[in-house]
Amino acid sequence: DQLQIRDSLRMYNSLVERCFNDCVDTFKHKSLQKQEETCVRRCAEKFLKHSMRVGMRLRSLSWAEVTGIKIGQVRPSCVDIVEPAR
Amino acid sequence: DQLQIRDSLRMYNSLVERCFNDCVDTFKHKSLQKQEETCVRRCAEKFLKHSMRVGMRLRSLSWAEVTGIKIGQVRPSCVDIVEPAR
Amino acid sequence: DQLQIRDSLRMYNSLVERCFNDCVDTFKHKSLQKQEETCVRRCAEKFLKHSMRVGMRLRSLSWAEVTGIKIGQVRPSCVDIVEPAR
Amino acid sequence: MAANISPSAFDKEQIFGMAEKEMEYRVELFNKMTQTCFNKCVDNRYKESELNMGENSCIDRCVSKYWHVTNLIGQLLGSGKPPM
Amino acid sequence: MAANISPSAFDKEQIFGMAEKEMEYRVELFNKMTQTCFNKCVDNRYKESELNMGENSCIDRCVSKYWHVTNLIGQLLGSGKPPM
Amino acid sequence: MAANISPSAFDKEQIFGMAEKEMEYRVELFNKMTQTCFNKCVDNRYKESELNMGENSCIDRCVSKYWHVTNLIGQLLGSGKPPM
Repeated sequence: DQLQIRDSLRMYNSLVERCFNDCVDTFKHKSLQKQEETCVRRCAEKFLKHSMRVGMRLRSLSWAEVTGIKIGQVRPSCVDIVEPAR
Repeated sequence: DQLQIRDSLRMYNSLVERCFNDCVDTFKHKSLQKQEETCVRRCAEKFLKHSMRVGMRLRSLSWAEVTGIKIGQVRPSCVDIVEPAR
Repeated sequence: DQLQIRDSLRMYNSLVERCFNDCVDTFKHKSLQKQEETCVRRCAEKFLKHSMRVGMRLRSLSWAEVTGIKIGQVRPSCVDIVEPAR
Repeated sequence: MAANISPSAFDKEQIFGMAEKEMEYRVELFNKMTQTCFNKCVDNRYKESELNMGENSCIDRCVSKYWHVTNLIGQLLGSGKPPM
Repeated sequence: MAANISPSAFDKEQIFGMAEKEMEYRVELFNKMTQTCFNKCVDNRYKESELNMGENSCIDRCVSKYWHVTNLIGQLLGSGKPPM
Repeated sequence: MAANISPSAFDKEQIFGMAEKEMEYRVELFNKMTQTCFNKCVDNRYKESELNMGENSCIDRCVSKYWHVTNLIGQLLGSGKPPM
């Protein structure tokens, strides 16, 4: 759960960085201009929709295969061992 | 305090990466050339001055507003709860 | 040891990101094309060889000098203090 | 199947640490995939806030290909020796 | 106001963890802002080690705009549901 | 030389934390150096999987120069005050 919070905050920071970089390029003014704000809104919404789509597609692929490297083979037995101990 | 150390070290690594990328481009020699060294010094000094200015400006803006998302609303009450318990 | 695992996994993720970025540019197909696969294999092998060479060269340089900043001066005495306590 | 093995506290900690590292790895994989496919597929002029059909199909293929590359490199790294 | 609530050890740990995460988030925000505004405002040919007047005013405006974008996206994410 | 000092548990934890941070720093230094020198020295069209002679000598010089820059900036940061 705390990992999730940290990752949300990290994603939030990346989103700000990306949309700022893509949408803000002039520094004649101190405050965000109207078209910059529109751009940022669209950028954030588009990225979130994209992120949800990636998550959806990724879940439909087999995680087992993704982690089909050595470290991945440790995990299934972990679950076997740890679960009953609770 | 330890978080501070880690973040200083992370900033240090980023500074090296940035100034190396901006100042070093030829690999005919094994050691740093005079004009590369001058460039690196200026880069580092300029970045540190910049970093201090950003910190100064950022402190003058309201942190409360910056963290005006849900997670931010947990913090004030944290302080209320945790402080007297010490 | 666990730090090592984490860093391996981080390196693994960076390697995937790099080789994907350098080798895959068209999205007309759902699966990896033959020449993309060849490119990815070479990219990964080349990066690993490179990484080993960097490690080798870096070990031949004095670490003491690399960490010749304030924090580095704490470590030698740490070893003096901690080692006998074991 | 391994349910009657009683691991020591040390083992448990190790296993938990391992699982945590792997979770971190997966989150990072997801983040890198998301960033990369956004760069490759989505027009960054942001003329609208919806993903259009071309972008959507590009994203699906990008995720699929990124996953293949992850597997391919995993196989290269995993053959005989641990990753890296 | 909530001073007479006695939180369990578990709660304390959770709260401490939360505060730590938020601190991490702030440090990362500061680092990203610093890197981004340096890229946008500072000439990377490094002809001198001082920031000139143009760079200084660009930095101030960049910090201000970056902060606005942070708030704007925070509002988008925070409306009703937690960030993300 | 400091072998007969018996540090409290708190000190040990601090020292351990410090050592861990420094290890993290070194790993990050290695990773950044590796990424940077790969970008500067290796042809990213990947016509073959071997590093050629030109790439190898570039890598050696790149590591050496990167290390010099690390030292140089370390000196700038370390003069009188802690890094940053």
